[in-house]
Amino acid sequence: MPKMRMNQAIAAGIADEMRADASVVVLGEDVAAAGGPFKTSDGLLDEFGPLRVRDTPISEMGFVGAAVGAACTGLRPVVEIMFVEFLGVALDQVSTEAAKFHYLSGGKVTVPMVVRASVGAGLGFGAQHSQTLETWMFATPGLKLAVASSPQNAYGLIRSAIRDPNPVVVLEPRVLYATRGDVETGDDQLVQLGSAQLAESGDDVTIVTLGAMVRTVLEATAMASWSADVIDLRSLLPWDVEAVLFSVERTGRLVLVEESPFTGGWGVEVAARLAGEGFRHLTAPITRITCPDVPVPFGKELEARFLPSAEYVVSQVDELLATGSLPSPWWKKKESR
Amino acid sequence: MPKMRMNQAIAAGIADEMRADASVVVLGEDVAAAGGPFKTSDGLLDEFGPLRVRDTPISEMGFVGAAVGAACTGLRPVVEIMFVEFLGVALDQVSTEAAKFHYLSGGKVTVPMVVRASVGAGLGFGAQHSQTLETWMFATPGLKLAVASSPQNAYGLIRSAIRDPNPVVVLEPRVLYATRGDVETGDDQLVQLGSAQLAESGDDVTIVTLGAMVRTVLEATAMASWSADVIDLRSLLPWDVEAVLFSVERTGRLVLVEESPFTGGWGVEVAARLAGEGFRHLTAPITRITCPDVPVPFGKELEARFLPSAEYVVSQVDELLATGSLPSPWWKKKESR
Amino acid sequence: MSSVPLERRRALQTDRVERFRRMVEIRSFEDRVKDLFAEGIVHGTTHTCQGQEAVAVGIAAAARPTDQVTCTYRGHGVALALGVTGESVLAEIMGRVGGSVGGVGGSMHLCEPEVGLLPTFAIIGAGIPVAAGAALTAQVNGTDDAAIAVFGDGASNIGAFHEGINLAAIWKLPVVFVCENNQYGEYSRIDVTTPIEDLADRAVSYGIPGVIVNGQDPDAVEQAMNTALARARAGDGPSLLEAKTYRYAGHSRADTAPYRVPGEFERWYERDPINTFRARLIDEGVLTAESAEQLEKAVGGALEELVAQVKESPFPEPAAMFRNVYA
Amino acid sequence: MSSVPLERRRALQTDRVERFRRMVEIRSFEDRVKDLFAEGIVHGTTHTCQGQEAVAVGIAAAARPTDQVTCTYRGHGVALALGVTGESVLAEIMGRVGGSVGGVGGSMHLCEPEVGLLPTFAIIGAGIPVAAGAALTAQVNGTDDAAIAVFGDGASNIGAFHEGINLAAIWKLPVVFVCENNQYGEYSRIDVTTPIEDLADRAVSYGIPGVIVNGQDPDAVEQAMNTALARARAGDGPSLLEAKTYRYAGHSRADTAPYRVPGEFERWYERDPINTFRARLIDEGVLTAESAEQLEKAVGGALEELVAQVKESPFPEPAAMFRNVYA
Ligand SMILES: Cc1ncc(C[n+]2csc(CCOP(=O)(O)OP(=O)(O)O)c2C)c(N)n1
Ligand SMILES: Cc1ncc(C[n+]2csc(CCOP(=O)(O)OP(=O)(O)O)c2C)c(N)n1
Ligand SMILES: [Mg+2]
Ligand SMILES: [Mg+2]
Repeated sequence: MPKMRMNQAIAAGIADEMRADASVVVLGEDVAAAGGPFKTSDGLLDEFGPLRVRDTPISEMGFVGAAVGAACTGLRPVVEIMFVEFLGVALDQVSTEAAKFHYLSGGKVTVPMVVRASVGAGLGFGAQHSQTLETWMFATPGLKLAVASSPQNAYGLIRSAIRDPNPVVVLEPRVLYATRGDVETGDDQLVQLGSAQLAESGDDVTIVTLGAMVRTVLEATAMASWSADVIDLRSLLPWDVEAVLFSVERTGRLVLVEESPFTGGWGVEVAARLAGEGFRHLTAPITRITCPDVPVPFGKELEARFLPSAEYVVSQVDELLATGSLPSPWWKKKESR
Repeated sequence: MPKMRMNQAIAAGIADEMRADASVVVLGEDVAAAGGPFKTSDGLLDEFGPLRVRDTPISEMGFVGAAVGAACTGLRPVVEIMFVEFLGVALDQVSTEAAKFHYLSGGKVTVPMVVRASVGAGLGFGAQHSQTLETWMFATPGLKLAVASSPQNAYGLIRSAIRDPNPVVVLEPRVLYATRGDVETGDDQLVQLGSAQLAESGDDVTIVTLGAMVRTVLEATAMASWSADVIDLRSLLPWDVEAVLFSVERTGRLVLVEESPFTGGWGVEVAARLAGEGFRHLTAPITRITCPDVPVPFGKELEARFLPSAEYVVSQVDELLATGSLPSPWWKKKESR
Repeated sequence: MSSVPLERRRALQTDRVERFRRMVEIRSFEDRVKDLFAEGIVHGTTHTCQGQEAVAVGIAAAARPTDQVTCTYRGHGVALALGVTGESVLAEIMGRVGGSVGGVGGSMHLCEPEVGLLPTFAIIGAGIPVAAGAALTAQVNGTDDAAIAVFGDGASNIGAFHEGINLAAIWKLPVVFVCENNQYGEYSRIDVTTPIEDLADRAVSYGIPGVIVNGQDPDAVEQAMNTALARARAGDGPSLLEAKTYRYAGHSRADTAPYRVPGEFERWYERDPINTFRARLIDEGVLTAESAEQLEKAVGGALEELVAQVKESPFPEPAAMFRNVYA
Repeated sequence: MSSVPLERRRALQTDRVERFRRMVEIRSFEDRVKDLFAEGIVHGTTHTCQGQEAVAVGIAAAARPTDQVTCTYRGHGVALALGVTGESVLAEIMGRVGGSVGGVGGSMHLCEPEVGLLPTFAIIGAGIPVAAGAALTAQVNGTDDAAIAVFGDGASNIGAFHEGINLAAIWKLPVVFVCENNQYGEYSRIDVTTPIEDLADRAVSYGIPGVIVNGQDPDAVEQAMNTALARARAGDGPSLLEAKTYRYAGHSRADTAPYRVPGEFERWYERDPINTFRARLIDEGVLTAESAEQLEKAVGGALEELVAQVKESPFPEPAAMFRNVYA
């Protein structure tokens, strides 16, 4: 099986869809001649030419809006938002226009577009270039939202997103672009949007996570004295409620590991849903392992401290299992701060 | 005590702060000469003049950004966003700039600005002018977020927001602007950001809500066979965890009533937090009463159906209390759909 | 294939009496809509376009049904001009099943791909880059269709205007940007919000033609559109047209426009697009005073029938709100 | 009150040798920063401004310390020119406690209100309306201070540029918009993204002066700034200055600029701002070849001491990330 870096897997997935469907076009800042600031569209200009692969001005509202118009009229645009924060200048086109046009056209118009955005901390890009921001797009009927966690599922998710008749936002953890892994390509590798993956199975606890935290959680389980069902959601809109319920029915314990703020991070949706539909199966407090409620700090040490680490996941789950009560986050434990 | 409509109470609160502090200025579309599209700044131009009360071009990014710059340099701007959806063209200035500048200046700069936005359904404005969108701003360290539910707390919240040294977003349910109520004015009426209000007390269940749904919930409890602690959060960032915990310790049951989508609405944060810190007090599944996951439909009947009604709140809580298990939402009960 | 909207559209292409009829249809439709809201039998808000009929009809006359149009919440006139039926528009405004988008959208949300009407926009400026995107489709597919963005003077101050036109210009996309300068953005006269007199001057920022058009005259609008569309289809890129016109009604249902400059309405009314065009057609002998009067009567009668019919038509079932959320 | 940043700022106001020294300081600082990243001892990314020194120094020479400046992530040069100390900037870049914002921001985030430097912007265009807002403060308070927004050529294509300048123009705010046209936005040459040659022409859209300035010459920048600032302070509103210059380094740490047009660098280097200004000062007899060389050696020496010192300085404690989240 070929090994690829995640950015190569994404470019490969886009290329496969472009070969299969002439209506797929790629737009973004430096995605063409330079092959993408993170090389996620490397080679596309050469193979598919300047009509279908385009460098844009620095105009996120403009080119995301153009993607909406192109999608409404028959193309399948794949737009790159270099850092997810830049959706702060273009969110209207994604959430208020694209997500609602099928509805607001009485079903006469569809908007098959993909917005790809790199997310997350770990590379020292600082407070305005290191967030994940899933919740900007979460409570948005009409939109789909996926998060990649490996070269393999990045390949499958982007292909499924491009084929989907709805607007889909795909978030790509920047820190994983350089990760190499086996990537099986081809049509069988599409990842159905809304389907989670059981990354590892175990008995003591159900850990639900996504994106860059999947790796962290697997590092944690590797060194832990307990075993866990590790569920990589892969999609947030829709998300795989059944998979999580099914696991929690067995383990009775739900832990969320999120690269997001403690207040309002994406995991609260999963926790809330399980606190309702899974209530009678729960034997322990639902535990969220997140970042603290601060802007992402710069600096190797600070950033490493800011992000949930494998060791931290182990110690929090250890405490949960040992005491049966909610472990408080490190920043509330005076000593560790 | 004077009776005021909520829009008048807001104008009164802004006026009181403008009298107390010459650095308070008001910016927005048609806020000056016309007194605001919803008359929430009526009279301010006459009293405070065109230097401090300004009609802006249709440029939300421009005037919210200008408010950030004005706040960094000594003014206290109060910006009006006519419909909260319009933050989709200006979110960058609120979440990525204003909320992070105190941090990204090493504490050298503060950003005492207020962004007021009208929210919610019920007036037939359609899918792009009827959402509440709390979650666009929720997971944002550095930002404060408040939601008014009455003329009295609208008055108190806007005054506290203006005095706060941080950027504060105040959401105002549009459907309440015309509601009249007693309004006690004066400095004692400030509402501390982050403090909830126990709107009503009871024993069977804790109902946490905010904004326009407070009225709906109080209508519900008035006709219900059970009694509830009704907690009006009033602020989401920060929100009053203690008040909710304190009540749930007694009632053992938590119900959220939200004018927001089922998936990812603001209540999931409250549910998640209680499913952790309040777990051992919970005797029943945490129940969320929300809107369905669809764009806000137009039309009196459809919109009324879309919004949680008092009768619906009663029937859902009845079912929760009778069965002890989670009532499914109306749109999942085949007959009622 | 054909259909009522397409026939209504084709009727405009050659026949100037039909253009006159359409302008009259739009005027009476909008007047009637205002009344319906005043009667309080319609929910929500509405934005009517009395006084701007020549812009809508001139655009529809020049454009092909396969050209893609984005317009605003003030879109009833553009929709009717493009060929959308009065029933479809009125039923949407009144939230009935027969509405353009099934009655779940309301006055601000119309759509009819058959005649090139993309979903109308309730967010200022949002339709401008979207039109550029529709033009991108034509460019990528190698058709010679074009796109048209219709928006207001106030919209020329929002970022999407700048980004959308710049993008279209650098890519030489086949699109025509039509700014309906009706002198007001909501309750603010343009001079309160905009530091220049002629918005067409903003074309300089993009190196494209900027043309001032008499928005009171459907012939003038048609001619300017023909030139801009020919340029677009030839691959020479976008143009910015500023149609100077005037909004007779208030901004929206409730607004009585107390802020109007005294005498301004009267000055514009002297150049009323319907009166002017009627006079011209009579001069040309295409119409007589009598035939014009009959035509106007007929339009009025048909409208009353339409209103009665739509009033009787059904509302959507609750289940309708769950349709078309996802494709 | 006084302080090192203020003194460094005042030094520029009259003394042209100090301006030369500052340009040399910026050049060597940026070269050294690139090396530090290359050595891999610094985390994250950085954007240096070699070749653009004259713009930064010309602005700082013309502006008052009480004027408010917004600039970008490519802001080391502007910060140093305004008076921020090399220690403050380098320590921030290296994430040390002594950094401009305490080491939690990094290369893109500097701030020094003492000399009018507002937080620098990592989001394209965001600083443009913010500068208008700082000018609003001056206008409301009735001071005759002004604001200055420094941004790139690529930023002139984003909505915030359009909205911020339009707002400043209609309100006649005392602000100067300085576009550093260094020919590239990231890896794209300006002609790939922008349909016009001179960005100063965009002033037409706002009815304000649009002036092309030789960005290679600190005297030319200073003079243009003086004119624009005088206009602003007089209440006549904003100006748009386009400083034509060139970015010697790649866009950011990793970029070797393979996309550069052959010969372009060489052509611009013939007009290198430091070489040109040195020659002029020697002509004028203000400097001699020897004194210039000594000055440059001295700057280099001081920089090495600075680097050594900052390398030894402490990193913030974890607790630092919890400070200044809320005021
Ligand atoms: C982004 C955004 N800001 C504000 C509004 C509120 N709004 C609706 S119509 C309107 C005035 C628009 O004026 P103009 O562009 O001249 O169009 P007109 O209404 O005159 O046709 C405004 C401010 C909006 N819909 N979207
Ligand atoms: C809204 C937004 N879009 C994209 C980026 C990524 N980005 C950072 S610098 C840059 C190029 C800016 O070019 P220019 O404005 O000419 O400034 P320069 O870097 O040349 O100084 C881009 C696209 C960003 N920071 N913000
Ligand atoms: Mg207008
Ligand atoms: Mg540049």
